[in-house]
Amino acid sequence: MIFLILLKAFLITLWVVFIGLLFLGIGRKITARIQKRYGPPFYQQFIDVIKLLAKESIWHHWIMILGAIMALGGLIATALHVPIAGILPYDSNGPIFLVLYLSAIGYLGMAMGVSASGNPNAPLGIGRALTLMLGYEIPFAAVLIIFMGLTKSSYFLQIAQSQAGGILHWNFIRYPLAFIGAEIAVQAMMAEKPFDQMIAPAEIASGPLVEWPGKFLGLGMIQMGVSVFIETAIITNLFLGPSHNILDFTLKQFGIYFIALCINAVMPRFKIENAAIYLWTIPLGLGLLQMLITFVL
Amino acid sequence: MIDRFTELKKIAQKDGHVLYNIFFGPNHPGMNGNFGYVLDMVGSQVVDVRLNAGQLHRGFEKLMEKRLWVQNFSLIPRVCVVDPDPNEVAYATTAEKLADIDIPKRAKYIRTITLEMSRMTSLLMGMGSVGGATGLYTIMYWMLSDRDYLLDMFEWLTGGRVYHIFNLIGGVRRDFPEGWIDKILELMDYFENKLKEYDHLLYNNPIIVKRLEGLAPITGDEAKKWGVTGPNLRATGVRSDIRIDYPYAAYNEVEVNIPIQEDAKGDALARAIQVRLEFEESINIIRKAIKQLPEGPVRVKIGNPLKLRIPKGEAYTKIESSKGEFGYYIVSDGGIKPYRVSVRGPSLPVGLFLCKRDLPKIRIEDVALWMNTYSICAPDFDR
Amino acid sequence: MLDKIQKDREKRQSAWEAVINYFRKRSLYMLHYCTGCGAIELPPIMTSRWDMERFGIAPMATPRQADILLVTGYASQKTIKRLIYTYEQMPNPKWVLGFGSCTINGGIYWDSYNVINKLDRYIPIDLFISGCMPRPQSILSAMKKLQEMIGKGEAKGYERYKQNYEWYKKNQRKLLERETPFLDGGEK
Amino acid sequence: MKIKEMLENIKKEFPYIGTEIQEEKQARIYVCNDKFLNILTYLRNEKFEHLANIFAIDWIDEKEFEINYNLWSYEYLVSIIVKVRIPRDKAKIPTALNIWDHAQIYEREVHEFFGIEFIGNPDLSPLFLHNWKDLPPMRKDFDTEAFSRKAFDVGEREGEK
Repeated sequence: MIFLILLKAFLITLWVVFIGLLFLGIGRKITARIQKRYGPPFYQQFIDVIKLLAKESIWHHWIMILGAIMALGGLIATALHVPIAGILPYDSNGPIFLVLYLSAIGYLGMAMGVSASGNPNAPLGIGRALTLMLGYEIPFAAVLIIFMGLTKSSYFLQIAQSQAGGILHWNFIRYPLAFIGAEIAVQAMMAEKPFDQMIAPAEIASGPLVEWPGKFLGLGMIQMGVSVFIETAIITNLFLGPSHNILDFTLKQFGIYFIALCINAVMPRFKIENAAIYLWTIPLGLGLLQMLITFVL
Repeated sequence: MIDRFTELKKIAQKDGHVLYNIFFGPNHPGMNGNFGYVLDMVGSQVVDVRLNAGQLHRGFEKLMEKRLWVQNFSLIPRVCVVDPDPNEVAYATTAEKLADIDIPKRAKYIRTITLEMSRMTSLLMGMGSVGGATGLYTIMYWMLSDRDYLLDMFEWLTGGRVYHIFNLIGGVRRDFPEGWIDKILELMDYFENKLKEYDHLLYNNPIIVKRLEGLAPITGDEAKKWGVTGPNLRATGVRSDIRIDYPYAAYNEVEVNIPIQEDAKGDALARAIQVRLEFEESINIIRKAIKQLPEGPVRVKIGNPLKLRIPKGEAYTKIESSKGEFGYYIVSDGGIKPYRVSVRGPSLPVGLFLCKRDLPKIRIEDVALWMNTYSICAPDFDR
Repeated sequence: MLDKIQKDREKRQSAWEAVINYFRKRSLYMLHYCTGCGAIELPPIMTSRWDMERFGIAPMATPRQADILLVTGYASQKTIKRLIYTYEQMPNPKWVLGFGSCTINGGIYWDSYNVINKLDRYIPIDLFISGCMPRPQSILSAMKKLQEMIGKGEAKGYERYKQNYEWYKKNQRKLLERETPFLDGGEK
Repeated sequence: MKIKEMLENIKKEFPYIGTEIQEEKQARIYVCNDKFLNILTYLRNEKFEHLANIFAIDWIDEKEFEINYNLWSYEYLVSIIVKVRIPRDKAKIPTALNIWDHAQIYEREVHEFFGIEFIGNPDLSPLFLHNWKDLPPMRKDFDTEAFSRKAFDVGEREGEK
């Protein structure tokens, strides 16, 4: 039995990494098209990752390696608890609290790893990332509370299944304000502009990635892909109804990512304090308003 | 803000551990050009700045003394890479003043048109880099690919994309090719339409406005005192333009309406918008110059250029480039080479000195923006 | 017997190299460092007309992440110091492209007191591009050529640097850590 | 005000200067060493507020350096260049830092390239050149080609692999 779970977890991890990198590659192509360019082929991200993993790596302290592995491990552990079209490695039903808790581990690992690199740009970036996390977790929690209150359950699977019965029952139609709030919060989660202060190249030279050579950068890219997967998967589960098969689910995920990309391409980035204030006003306000409409009126 | 800053500085002086250095440049992505600041930082606040200039120093002023008068035309465009034409015109005009050569009217108009085109390429790069520093890469890519159309026109006219080496002592190298004028008018219409798109994406973008507003403001009097010139000075509301005040080429005949903003605050937003207004004005100047374009030759005969001697004397010419006052002071001892050429670059007072006043009040995320809105061009002060 | 094992290992290694070289050539990260005027032609080849990202060449922010170092034009004494730092920071395998005639023999600045003349005395260059400045087409074709060379495993500048480390260091020290003036009568 | 009258006014104030008109909007003022700060201050108060740059000329035959202060008036739209000569072997001159702040950086540049000392300027450390041991490079007796041949080995390829 345990082997079955491990096999399932392994296959899901492969799928998550594959889809994450594919999304990043397609994302590069779409961004290029918005910028009136031809763009790289959609499989470019796979080539990049393989090349980076074969490259020489330099580390200054063993904590760097531990941090990188912990960051990726934390994110994959998160991904294993988000239902993909109802599929989970074991019957966890996608516990919301566990997912929120685990997703922070990724950043903490990253913080630990890059602080050991000794480059001053890296802690600056991590400081921004953690500030931003404070910014988006609160509006996101507000949105989650609505659905937890409605379904009386703290599991993604139940929330997804509660929307059964056609597109009109999907949450993004029934609770549009919450959807917009969550979209903005997810934009920040994926570190897409206007919330990419953490890796701002012109300001802090790519922040945490600054001292990551070769394999570290390769792991970092996989990590980015996985986090894109997780965040789109969460939104899909919350708002876009129950999915019948994995293709359906992936297409919905891509829809979410596509919106994020389009916003990303035409927005400059906020200053970090403006970003946090913005996240605490607009998306949180929308979430609270939705809560008011749903529960009081 | 100021109070917090002084407090931070005090902490930094007392405790060496909280203070750290960031090498902002030369290979920092926010830096355009091979130049660097060493920033002393506390947290994300800059408390002090040291200069790391000289990476682009090629000893131009020395090399020009070693080359013939005409040979120098291949050197001088390289003083400012993004806006090379003002250098050529400034050098040629000064030499013509010394040799008392009166160049044909058509040549003056051609110089005016190429100068404005060069200004447009540089302004496009300047506007785009504001987008680049804030992460709005789309506008940067659009502007740079539009800049290519102008470079194509340059290539058609002069044979070079970036360095044109088009001016000579006594005029310009060649007349407009057939069909060139129709094409450039077409291109001006294209840019006028494009400006609306740029406005939507860049200048009306609330985040850009929010980030630029109130960043590193400077008043008109201060700007004059610190040697700030050109668009940056006009952004403080001072009506000053060398094209009108001390005309060269055909600017005494072509009407120039200097764009001045109402209630100009002199902050980064005013500077960024000033660049956009200048771009619009350049389109108008090119149209007017083409309308008034006289017929005639484009060059006077100066004899064998390799044996060209300029009479003894010295003179100064200043040119309004896209970044400010570009000036060439040339001393001739009557020989076949200049005795001394001194270049006044527009970025030097800002990039090397004003930074000591402005940078220690802002944070790391605004350093690149500060540089881009002042349109600092490293090669012209390194020379 | 031992020979055979050795040979087998080499064979495996070269097969592995051949596979990995394909990925290396299809994905080149270029360091964002404008050393000279040639850098002005880099933005155009990133934009719509030429768009080098379709060949997998993308700009990167720091030397640690980069694969190719572009020396875009003349290198002054201060720049060569940065270039050496940058080059030694980059992880293997790494390649250097020399832009324009300034990197080949000093170009227009051949007699300048602050511009070095032959860049390949200080760091190993894999490919030179002629011209002042090189047009975007020639830069792009040089990139393709470099990709070809990487695919065949010919571009081995970084190994040359390792083998002739002493020689390179000697040249670098002669320039950067001099203690006496080069010319007579040089006192301040 | 015409440039001629303007120069006459200045001459009334400082009778010991020499003047020369280059063209309609450009003039030069020649002044001996120790008085030039007074003239610069006077011009600054007379609305010549923009210091475009400071540069030096090496008159090697006359064994003199000439320091030039390039001024511009936003009010009269006139450019005046103040020229001060100092002996080559005693290259020292008081700083203009108290009149224009950004004179500091120009003086630092002139110091580096000519070896002229500006008395009273707090920071004259090298800015552009790396580890420079030779003569200041912009002096006329510094041979840039010989330096380049010696330092960067122009033309020879022997000793390489």
